Amino acid sequence: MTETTTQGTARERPEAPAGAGGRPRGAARTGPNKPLLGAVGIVAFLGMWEAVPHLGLVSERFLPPASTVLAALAQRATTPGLWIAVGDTLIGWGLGLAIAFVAAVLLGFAMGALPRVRAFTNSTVDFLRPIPSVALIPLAILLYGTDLRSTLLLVVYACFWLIYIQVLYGVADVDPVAEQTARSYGLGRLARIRYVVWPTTLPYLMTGVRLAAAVALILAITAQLIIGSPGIGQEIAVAQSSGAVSSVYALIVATGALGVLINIGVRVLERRVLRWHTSVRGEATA
Amino acid sequence: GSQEADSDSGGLTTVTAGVIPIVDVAPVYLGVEQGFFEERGIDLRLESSSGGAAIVPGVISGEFDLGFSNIVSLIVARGQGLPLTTLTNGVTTTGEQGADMGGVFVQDDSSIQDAGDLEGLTVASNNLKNIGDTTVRQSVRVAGGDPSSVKFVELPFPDMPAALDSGQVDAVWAVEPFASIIRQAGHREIASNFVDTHPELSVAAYFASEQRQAEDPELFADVTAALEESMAYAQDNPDEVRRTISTYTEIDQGVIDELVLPRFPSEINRESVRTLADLMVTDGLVDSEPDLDALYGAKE
Amino acid sequence: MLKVTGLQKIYNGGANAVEAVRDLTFDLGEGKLVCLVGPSGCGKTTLLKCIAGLMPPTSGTVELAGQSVTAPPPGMAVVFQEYGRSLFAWMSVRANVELPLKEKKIPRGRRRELVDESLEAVGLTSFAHAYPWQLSGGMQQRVAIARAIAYEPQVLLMDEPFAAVDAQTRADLEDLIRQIWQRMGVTVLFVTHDIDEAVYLGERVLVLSSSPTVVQDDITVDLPTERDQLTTRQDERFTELRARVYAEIQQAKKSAGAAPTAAPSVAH
Amino acid sequence: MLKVTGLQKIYNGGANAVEAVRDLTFDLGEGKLVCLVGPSGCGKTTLLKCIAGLMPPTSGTVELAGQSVTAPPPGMAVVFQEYGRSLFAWMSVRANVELPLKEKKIPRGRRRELVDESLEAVGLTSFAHAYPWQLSGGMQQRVAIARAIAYEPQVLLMDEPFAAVDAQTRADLEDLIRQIWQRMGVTVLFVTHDIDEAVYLGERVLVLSSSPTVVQDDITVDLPTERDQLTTRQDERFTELRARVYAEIQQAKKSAGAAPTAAPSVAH
Amino acid sequence: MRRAGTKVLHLLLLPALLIGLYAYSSANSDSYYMPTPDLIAAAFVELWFSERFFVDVLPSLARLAVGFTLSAVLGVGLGVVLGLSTRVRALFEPVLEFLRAIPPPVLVPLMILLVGIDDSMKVLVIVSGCVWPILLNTVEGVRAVDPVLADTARCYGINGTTRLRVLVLRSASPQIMAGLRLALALAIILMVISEMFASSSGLGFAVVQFQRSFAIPEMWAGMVLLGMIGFALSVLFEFAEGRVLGWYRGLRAANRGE
Ligand SMILES: Nc1ncnc2c1ncn2[C@@H]1O[C@H](COP(=O)(O)OP(=O)(O)OP(=O)(O)O)[C@@H](O)[C@H]1O
Ligand SMILES: Nc1ncnc2c1ncn2[C@@H]1O[C@H](COP(=O)(O)OP(=O)(O)OP(=O)(O)O)[C@@H](O)[C@H]1O
Ligand SMILES: O=[N+]([O-])[O-]
Ligand SMILES: [Mg+2]
Ligand SMILES: [Mg+2]
Repeated sequence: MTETTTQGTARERPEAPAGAGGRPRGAARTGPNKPLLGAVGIVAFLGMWEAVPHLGLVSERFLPPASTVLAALAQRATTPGLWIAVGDTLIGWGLGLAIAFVAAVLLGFAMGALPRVRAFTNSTVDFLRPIPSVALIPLAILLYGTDLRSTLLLVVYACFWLIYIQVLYGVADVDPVAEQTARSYGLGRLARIRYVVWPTTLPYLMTGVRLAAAVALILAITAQLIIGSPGIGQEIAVAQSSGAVSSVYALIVATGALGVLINIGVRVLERRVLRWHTSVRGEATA
Repeated sequence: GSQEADSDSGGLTTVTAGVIPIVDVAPVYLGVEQGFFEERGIDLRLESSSGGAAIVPGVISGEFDLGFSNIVSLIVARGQGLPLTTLTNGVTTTGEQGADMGGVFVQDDSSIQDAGDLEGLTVASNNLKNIGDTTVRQSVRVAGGDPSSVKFVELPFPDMPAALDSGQVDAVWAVEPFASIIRQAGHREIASNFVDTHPELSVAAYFASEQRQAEDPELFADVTAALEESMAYAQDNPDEVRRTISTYTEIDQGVIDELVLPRFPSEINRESVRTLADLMVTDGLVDSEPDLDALYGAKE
Repeated sequence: MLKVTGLQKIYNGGANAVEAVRDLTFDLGEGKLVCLVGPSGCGKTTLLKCIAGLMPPTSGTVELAGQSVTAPPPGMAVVFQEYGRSLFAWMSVRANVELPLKEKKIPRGRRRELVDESLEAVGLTSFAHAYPWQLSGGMQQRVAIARAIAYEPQVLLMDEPFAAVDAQTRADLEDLIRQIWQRMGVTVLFVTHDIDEAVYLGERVLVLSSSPTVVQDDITVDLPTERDQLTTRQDERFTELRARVYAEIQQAKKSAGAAPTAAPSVAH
Repeated sequence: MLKVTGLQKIYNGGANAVEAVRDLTFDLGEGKLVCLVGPSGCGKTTLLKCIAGLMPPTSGTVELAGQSVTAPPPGMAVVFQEYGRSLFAWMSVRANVELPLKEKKIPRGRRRELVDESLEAVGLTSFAHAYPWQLSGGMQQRVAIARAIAYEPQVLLMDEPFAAVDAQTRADLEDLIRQIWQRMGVTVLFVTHDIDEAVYLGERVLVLSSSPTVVQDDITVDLPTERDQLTTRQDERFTELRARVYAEIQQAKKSAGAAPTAAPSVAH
Repeated sequence: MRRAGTKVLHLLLLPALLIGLYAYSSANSDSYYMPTPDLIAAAFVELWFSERFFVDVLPSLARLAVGFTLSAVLGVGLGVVLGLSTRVRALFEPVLEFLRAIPPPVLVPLMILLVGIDDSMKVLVIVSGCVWPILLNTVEGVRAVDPVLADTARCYGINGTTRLRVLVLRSASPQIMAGLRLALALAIILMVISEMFASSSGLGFAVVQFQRSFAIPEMWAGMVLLGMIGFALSVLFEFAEGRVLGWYRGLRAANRGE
């Protein structure tokens, strides 16, 4: 803690300490190492996982070592079944996330711009948010059966709130001086949303998207798990009810890997759209 | 949902069944393979689901034309006024003590010797207020114990081996393939709760909604006949059953070979269900005497 | 053109109220250039925001061209005292200057011209593609000025717009403002704390008292219209006016000092 | 006391680099008061941040009391140019001033005294309980100043600290700084764009060139130590020095203007 | 008086409309899964105005409280560490993203292995899901600390925990509060999910149990209670947020001349 506090300001980080030759060293040191560090983290994690069953902390029957699970995953990856399941899951994920995103952003900005209307919706929103998606499964089946729309209903319901709340907080974060500048230069409501409110909200929105991307994945899989529509979740359900422990973990690893890939995507996007923001520009060179 | 049974190009009528990917539904997989459904102009599509929570609303909404569920869930659903009736039996206990497709297991070195010793202890069951705890209570009762003192916790079957192994529960009620997995891990079976309840106990059944059946009685007659033929085939060809299981589950071959298969009579044993229903009343699963005739429908 | 009548503004920060402006009345003809000076915290920014229609006054009215101001009127440009925060961090310098022009639906070609000219005028041509946070304080302030002049407003409100630039640049920018004012006939209200600047720039200098604020004095600057950094500032009349404004401000501050209880309490 | 040697700073904003400061070398004895002037964007703030140990220079070194500066040295206070953003919005004025003293483990009683005195000195006693955002620009700047002087630093770095206050307040604050400097023997580096102020305040004035920056001139202010707003500014030597600094700055700007390609490109 | 009236209107108008709409459509539908509001209300009264409230609801709320608190501490703590250091973040982010993407239900077996089947497992399920919004928002909030302010703190020797307290946490607090608000609703959802495993009582257990035994009015009554708990907690949260972010709201309102 003390180490990071004495040297950790956003602005200072990218700058290189003076080398003897005066050449900036920082870029070379933090830049390419970032993915490497991430890989180190993953390897350490796998190492721990490998060790736990080998040390007998947990029986191998219930938590197979990482090597076994990865081997099972590699073996599965050679069959089309896994990829079809991944594809099915990603379709539910992507569609659900997209619908939730559009709905939440539109509504979030509308409510941000219309505080009077928003006052009427608060109680309902707070009431509806804690209703678990999983409890809606029978309703989803009743409405849409076991097809994609059921999964979508659950994904959208859970993700919508995440993004919506983030947008509301983001909209509230607009710097009044920036807002006043825009107003005094005659920027209309839409223009202010586009040029002032939207960029201010973006960091909040990006966090919302990162959160929702994982939740969408979770619910797509949970829905498949419980409803039985095709996808990774269904494969997990079959493996679970067969007592095929390595297969279950292999599928979990596949899920987690999807999560990691999705996050990489969002991070790349973030570096593009938020390059002006303190959180990103401080690390621009890194 | 397929409110109207669709006809596909081969002139077959598509029928959708909601099933759970477990040993119990092997007969329908076999029946499809053997062409028992196709012979009757039926293209049976099997959709796997996690359990009754998804299958029952699926059948109610017309998403599934028929489904598979344990008897107790069906009795409860019927008692709540859901218009469901049974088509055929699903699985029946082997009736052999110590060699049934499900049982109560304890750690090998446990001091528990029979179900009577479960008094005051914790037993895991996949669902509470369902067939598991009801029949296990009966085992306790039969062994002279006080069933009301047994504490049940809900635990999915796949988590039971680990929970038992680590001593987090005193006993588990598990069915195949977990029963075999638990046996292979060296744990001990202390009771066959289905057998204790009734040696001919009908554990699960195939069912459909009254409305669907009324709309298309001939189709359902054909479905029922095909189901019956499938069950008979499964009953006669246990090796075939074991072979099929590997096609729709991921159960380890070593476990498949050891599985205790249930019996597959196509007729529901009504006496056994009566017994079960009475136990449900005793244990407070239902408030009033279930109307079993309504569950069987007006077919006979 | 601009008519402020009986303007009062009380900030209602929670339970405690601060009367920033008590009673301001003045008017400003079309195409006039008036400088506003007054002690720190006397309410200059508050007044400007009320005039810009960004803040409703507690009582009193602001009229622009006969219309009561309740929202920012069209054709008005404002340079904010908080120049840094008034630039959009997510846009390049160029985009910051161009945005209001886009909103004004000025055709692309003309827009380009206006942006180039105004950036040139404030000496930031080579920084057009930088982000505001890559600029020094003075440079940021000049971006805000460039944005205002590119807008070609009828009314220009400037709140200490040269506070962050060096003396030489400041002189250049002063001349730039006078030149634009003369060429385009724009009405300018210019807040500054630099007395020389007020006298050099304005046709009139309004001196505000300490908070709660009233108009302490209204001084007409009877210097020739053609002004020049060297000769004007050496003019005797300039020195006289300068001294008068200085005395007024000291007066304004003293009266506040004499009655320290008049200082608003923002305790809570 | 303070020794800057061959300081160079290149900002690395993405692909394009901006050489803000090229090569600065100077030193500053203990207890000296030196003013730094230079054109807008020439790198004064950059230099200050390097001296404060907030930013590593690209090459060259900064030494304070014989120690190489790599992190903010203890006993140093800084008044930032972006005064508004350097105040903690979630703390009252009083808490803002008091916070560094708490960190310095100054006993409560003494702390109270220091805070009261410094708020009094900048004329903000009655706003002690207000939040910074309830203050005018000039008042916010004075809070930042109060925080620096309450801290009783050995080294005081100030970046255009009086940019937002009115002329009268400015004169008062100038005298305040000189008085503190004389009384406490603190070493002061003072950035300003007001040439009169630089000459009035400093013992020496360092003039920086346009970016990429070098030291353009180093002028010793040989005015008497006892200075006074009226008499000193009327002193002939004052006018001479003033003119010299002015000429230097114009020189600095001109050389930049003559070579516009020297202006760093921040494009990307 | 008038103000209170408006407040009540804000609070109740939309819910009343929605209930009316639901009443209308459920009365016109014979769907078994959509009982009329009066049935739900009757079930609600019968269920929760009984000792069940103490047996099922209170223990659930206790676990919820513990889970949420732990998530907050963990999320903010870890978030600060990750937010302050690019390198630590680079090291941990992939692993955290990996864990974040895994549905809590499939992690339960592992949790049972690691912590058993008692309350601590349920709390862990809650934490495993609701730590993320707090963590992510904290990281982003900390990353966005104003550099001028950070420099100011460094110059005045404000380090260590003081720096955390007065600079990092405070300036990240708007974003942290956004995370906490999301986590609050998630905690309720996860409470339900956690009680789907190794349970024999609890509000979540009850709702799932009703669902499985086709006691549909009771199931809806359980959901209504969940919603009410969510609403009540969010009112509490709003109050707490008002205190924590008082400066922030004032700051945002200030320049609007309020
Ligand atoms: N949001 C606010 N809440 C409460 N009081 C405020 C607020 N904004 C300004 N004030 C008070 O109003 C008074 C006038 O402020 P204003 O910013 O208009 O002064 P100013 O003349 O522009 O000063 P300066 O020259 O320092 O910029 C000050 O006393 C200030 O404390
Ligand atoms: N973060 C940054 N990224 C890139 N370039 C920067 C950054 N900060 C400053 N610069 C550049 O460095 C140069 C010097 O900036 P600096 O802020 O030091 O100037 P200054 O002398 O303080 O000017 P002013 O008097 O206007 O405050 C400018 O050209 C500026 O564009
Ligand atoms: O809504 N969820 O069930 O996560
Ligand atoms: Mg002001
Ligand atoms: Mg500067």
